[in-house]
Amino acid sequence: MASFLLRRLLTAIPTLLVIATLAFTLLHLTPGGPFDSDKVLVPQIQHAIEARFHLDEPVWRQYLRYLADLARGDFGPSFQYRNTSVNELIAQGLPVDAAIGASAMLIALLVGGGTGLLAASRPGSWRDQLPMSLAMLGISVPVFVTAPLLILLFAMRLHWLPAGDWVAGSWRHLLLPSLALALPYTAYIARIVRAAALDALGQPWIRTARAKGLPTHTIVLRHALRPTLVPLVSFLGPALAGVLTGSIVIEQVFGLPGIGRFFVTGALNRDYTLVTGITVLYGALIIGLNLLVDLCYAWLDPRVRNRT
Amino acid sequence: MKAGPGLAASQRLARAVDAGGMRSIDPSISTDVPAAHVLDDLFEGLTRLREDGEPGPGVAERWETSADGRIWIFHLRAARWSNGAPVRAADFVYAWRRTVDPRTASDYAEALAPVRNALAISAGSMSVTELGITAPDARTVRVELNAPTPFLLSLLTKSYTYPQYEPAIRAHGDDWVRPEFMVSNGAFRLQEYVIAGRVTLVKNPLYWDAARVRLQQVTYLPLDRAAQTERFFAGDLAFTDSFAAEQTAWLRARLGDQVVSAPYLGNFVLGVNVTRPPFAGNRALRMALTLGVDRETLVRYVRQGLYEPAWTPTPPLAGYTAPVPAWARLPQAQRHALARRFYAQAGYSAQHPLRVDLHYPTDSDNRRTYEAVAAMWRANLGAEVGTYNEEFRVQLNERHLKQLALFHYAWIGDYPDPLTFLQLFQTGFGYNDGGYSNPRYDALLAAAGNDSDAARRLQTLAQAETILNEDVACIPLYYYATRHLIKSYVRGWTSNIQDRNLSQYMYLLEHGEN
Amino acid sequence: MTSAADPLLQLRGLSVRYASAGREVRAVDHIDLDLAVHECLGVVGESGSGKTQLLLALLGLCSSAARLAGSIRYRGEELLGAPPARLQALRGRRIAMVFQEPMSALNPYLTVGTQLTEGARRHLQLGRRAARARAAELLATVQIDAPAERLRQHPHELSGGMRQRVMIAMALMCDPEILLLDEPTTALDVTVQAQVLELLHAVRARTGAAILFVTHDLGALASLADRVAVMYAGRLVEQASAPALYTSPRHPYTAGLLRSLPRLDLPVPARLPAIPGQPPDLAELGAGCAFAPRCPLVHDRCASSPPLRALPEARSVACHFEGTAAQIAGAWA
Amino acid sequence: MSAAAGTAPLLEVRDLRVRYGIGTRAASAQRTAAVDGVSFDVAAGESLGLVGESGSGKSSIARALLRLIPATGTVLFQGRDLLQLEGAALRATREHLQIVFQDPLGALDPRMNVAELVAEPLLEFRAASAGQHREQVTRMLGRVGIGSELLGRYPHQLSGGQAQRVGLARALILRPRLLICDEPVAALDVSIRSQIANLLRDLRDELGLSLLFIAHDLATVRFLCDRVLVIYRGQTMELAPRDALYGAPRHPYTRALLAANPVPDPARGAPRAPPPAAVLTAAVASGGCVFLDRCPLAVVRCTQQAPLLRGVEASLVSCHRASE
Repeated sequence: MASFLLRRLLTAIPTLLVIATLAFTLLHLTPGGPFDSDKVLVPQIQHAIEARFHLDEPVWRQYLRYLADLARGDFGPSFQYRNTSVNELIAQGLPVDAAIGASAMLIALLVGGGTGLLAASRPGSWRDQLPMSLAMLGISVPVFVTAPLLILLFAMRLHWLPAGDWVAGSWRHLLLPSLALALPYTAYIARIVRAAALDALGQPWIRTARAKGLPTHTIVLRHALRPTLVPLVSFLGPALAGVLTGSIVIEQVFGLPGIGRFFVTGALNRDYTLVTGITVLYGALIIGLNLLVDLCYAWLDPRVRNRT
Repeated sequence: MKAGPGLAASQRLARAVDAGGMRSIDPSISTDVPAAHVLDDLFEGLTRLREDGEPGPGVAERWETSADGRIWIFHLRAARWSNGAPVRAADFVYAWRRTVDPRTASDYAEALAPVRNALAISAGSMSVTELGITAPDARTVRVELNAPTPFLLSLLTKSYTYPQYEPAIRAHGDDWVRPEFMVSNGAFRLQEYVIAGRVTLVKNPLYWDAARVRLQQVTYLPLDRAAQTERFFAGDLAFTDSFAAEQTAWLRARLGDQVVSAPYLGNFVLGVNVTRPPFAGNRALRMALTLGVDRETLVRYVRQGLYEPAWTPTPPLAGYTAPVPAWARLPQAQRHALARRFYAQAGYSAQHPLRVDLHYPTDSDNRRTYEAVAAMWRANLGAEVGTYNEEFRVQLNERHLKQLALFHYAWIGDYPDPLTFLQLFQTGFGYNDGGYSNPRYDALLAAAGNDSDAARRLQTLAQAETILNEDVACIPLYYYATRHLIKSYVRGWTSNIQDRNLSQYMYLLEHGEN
Repeated sequence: MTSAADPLLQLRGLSVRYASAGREVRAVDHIDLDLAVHECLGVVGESGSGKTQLLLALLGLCSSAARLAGSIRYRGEELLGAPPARLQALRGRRIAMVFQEPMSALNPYLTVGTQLTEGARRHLQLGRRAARARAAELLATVQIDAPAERLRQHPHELSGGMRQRVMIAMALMCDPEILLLDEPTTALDVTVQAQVLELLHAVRARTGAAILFVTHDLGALASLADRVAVMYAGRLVEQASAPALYTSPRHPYTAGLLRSLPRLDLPVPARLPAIPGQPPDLAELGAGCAFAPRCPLVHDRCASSPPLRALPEARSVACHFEGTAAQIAGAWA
Repeated sequence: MSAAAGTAPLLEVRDLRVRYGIGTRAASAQRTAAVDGVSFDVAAGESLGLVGESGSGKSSIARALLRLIPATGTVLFQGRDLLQLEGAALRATREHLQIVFQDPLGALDPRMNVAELVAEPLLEFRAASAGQHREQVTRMLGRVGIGSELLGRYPHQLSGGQAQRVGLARALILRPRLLICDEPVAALDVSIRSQIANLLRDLRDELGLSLLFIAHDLATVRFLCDRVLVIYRGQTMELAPRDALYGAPRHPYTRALLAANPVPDPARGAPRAPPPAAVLTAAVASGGCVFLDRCPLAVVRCTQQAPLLRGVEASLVSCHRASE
């Protein structure tokens, strides 16, 4: 297992290098530079600014500098958030997104997982059809619709919760954005869990378990849960990487200082270092979480354990 | 003050700013509008924006100017930094030098261009010590200009002219803008600063005019328009930055006087490239297009009456009479007839219609305006104008390379003076994306630049603008307006053309909301 | 009300029906069967004859889409329509089942030990330690070496034969009165088949459990069954004591099935005897005898469904033809 | 070794070896030979039975011949070494070397109907017109007992026997020289098994096919094959003409297989079961006989030395005690 982990971590390095290189190349290929603006700059000043960020150097040298910084874990200075390094921006934004993302995933797992299991226990009944229609709705209605609706209800009408803003450590500020972010994931998870649970419950070994006279809850929890978790886990890996690095819509609607918004404004403003930094971070998260997913597989499924 | 509700016990104001938030609150570096609001509250320059939007005494109590208008002497009052240190003339010298220093890499180095040697220093060809600002003594600032600059006092209310506290910057480098390190001299000081996020200011008791400041706390929240409106209704915000123009009627019906709109220092103009077909050497075509737009309809139906129709690039400014072309006074039907005549004269017809694309940036909320304009040209002239949107930076790049024939060319003025709008059409000016060039026009602008007589200078600029209109160097559509939702209990603000509302003048009346 | 004469299990008019693509499928059609204490009853039929559904019906394990009718009595107690809790208490405890396909019938996610012991822990309230001890003991009984180690293994670590033995051990954990076996030998090699049959003989001798053994292989059944029932297209077509059935089958289908078994003890034939045609599609059954299209003795009367006729020596057959076994064999030849 | 003296065999397999677990270091400890030096011939028109328990390596032999798994040794088919061929040359041999699988449904593409399934090899190998195909396909399907009413059906609409007939038609449409059958009747009902076995024999005689018939069912092998190869743990135990093998089995493993076959007669008692296979014992690993742990006749010598394949009358047997 240790050698497996080591091998996976080593193969992550070239993958990250490719991600970093692609991000760098694509951004530099995009027309428009970070300090182009419709405001008036004489060429000398433009040049002075670009020199400060080494943009006057040949691209290959910028690339090497970027890789060298990256190797030290330094994503470089942000171009648009002046006086600020990309590391600082990530350090500021990541905890916000991580808190919201993690609680959203928790909500989605509990509610979606429960609903999926409930639906699978009586396929075709109202307990299946009602939540599954709601889930379809949850998937198809975009967050930029649901989030304002949540605000309308809980903040503007009922005045139970703040309509946005971020106060570190305040669950009241965490709740609405987490809920809004959780909705589509809850729906996805409910559908995945339902399908996986139905598949698991249709396995011949479930019939064996029933033939042993085991009560339903034992059958579901002991015999059907683990196979149900397998497709869920493979969904959760990339999904978690997605929510942890922020949802631009959620951040926009609730006015949260997260990474997602940095990423979008970074892309629009050609903030090369910021965009590549977040991309590499996202890549690293995906790789890390996929490793975790594989470890989960091994933990869940003994057949996989023997193969690794 | 008439009898009515008294002051609210809690003087805390939450203001919304544009969703992008503050990219930097370093006065030498910051370029974005949200940060400008914050800096107006944190710092004070030699002059300060009065409640009516005009410049008045700030750190400088009084000033005098030389006869040719090139030397200005400012006498400072006994002001203090938020850490108690006195504000000295040297703090201004330090700040201005820092702004033009190429190592600072400030976008605004050019804004100090009127100051002697500023451009040469920015370009790295001269030492910062050569900058035309000196401190003969601790309470006197001497500013030397290249040319008489009548809008200097307005310029001095801008963030890049604010004094800066050198010891803090030396000690903390880029981190000096953090709440724990920042030293400022304005009505408020920094309590909390989330990059691109919420910024909280508290009253600065050491501010020289602190007795008049009633707000105890100001919070700036970066939010997009929709969120601003929601949060205003939710009661989280008392002062928003903007609202969606399409919602104007709906908001007015619900909020009444709390919906506030006023003229703004910005024009909405279409650029025409006079160096490329079809517009090169074809004034008739440019006339046809500008006459073929029904601006009143556009403003009334597309922009919900928020904006004023524009006939000339420069928006209405105090003391300046913009030259409105004669055809603007014709009824619309006659303008259209005229437009068709020019269209034919330009060589186009129903069989041979004009085909051109109108380029505008993707993130613009003005899509409907462009569609409407294209439709008007189609209906009135038979021209086939397509609308084409691209990402802002991509389009900017193409515009600067002069690859676009017809494009979004809206402009927000840097200071309340016609020059900020007219400069765009100067030969060789960096952002003259239409490639307009007229020696007569350039000569008039140069003459105005050296004129120390303010009234005469404005007349010269008006003559220049008349030429611009005759040549149809651009197609003005309308002037922008400020748009705010402001709770009725918020007082002490006035609409002004720069859309700058200093928190230090504002106060809150007793009200039902919390 | 039970008496010693009562059969352990008594099926009367048992039917299992499904709706499939709008048509009704009778997987099991009015079956009457008895299983006596200690008896081994073989049920023979081809795929699709309804034999597996019959077993599932006994445990109440048919899918929710199935509609059951008739009566299933265990020691006089009606099981059809019994409350779920009662069925749960009987399953695995009194009536245990061994499934076909031991790979998929064992949960690949759980250890052999967990799967072996969970039934006994529930039904007999055995502690973990005691249940594992019993499981190890039973694994040894079914001739699995290193039982303690096997308990910690997962099904995929065992060979096919071992998995089938684990299934049998699992069924024996609670000392059931009835063992239901669904094709326990079909997926296995001949040698392993023989081992499993040997094991079943031993189990029967040791525990005295009654066995209901369902298979398509008359050969596998020959040494073990006391009585054999033959199913075709969801119906019982013949039932007799094993010696009588194997030596003088009275239904043309039974006879055909017997002679198409490849045999090593007879000379190599020029052609293998076979039953022509295909088993019928249960959704397309007509009114007449389902075997008629493949039957060498088919006659006009076969257009009506033959009732189950009682014959001497407690055997019965569902065929209009009333001739002798020799006549039937002649028809096939 | 060839049955038909004087002619070169159609298929000549020499010292075939297949190893599993190649390439993954983790599994190297358990790397075992699935096929461990097996040699045999199949003459033109001959049927060779390949018998063994699951895991004995018989399916690996079939896959190795088709180059579906890597193997070493020599496999001469029509004079060319299949293990050395690549690309087009390898593909060309497929025309003459076809296989029928155990699971008839799993082997058929569910998206093709019966006519398309059977026509597919023709389209692949012969550039004949669609009209010619149709006639040829219908004829071949008729020959395997599939009427024209089934031409448009899809695999899931077929019974097991019908699917296996389609599989046969598909394998035979190119008129191959050698047909490999991997347990073709094991998954079928008893009444259908005989039909397919009869059909196979008829087709073999009619088309002059050679058969390599893989099964664990000794009775069907007896009916179909001229010679039988018995393998255990990847090695040849016994290779003998049919009558010799069934009449006088020489190897204790062959005897065990025969004894385990059930007889449909309650009077004859239960079939005799050989002891189950254990994990590879140390003795075997150190060079003893691979059948040692299950052998009722084992003596000390069997633990020390692996027996060589040697002739005993008409049979080749790998047992120290075969001639006793």
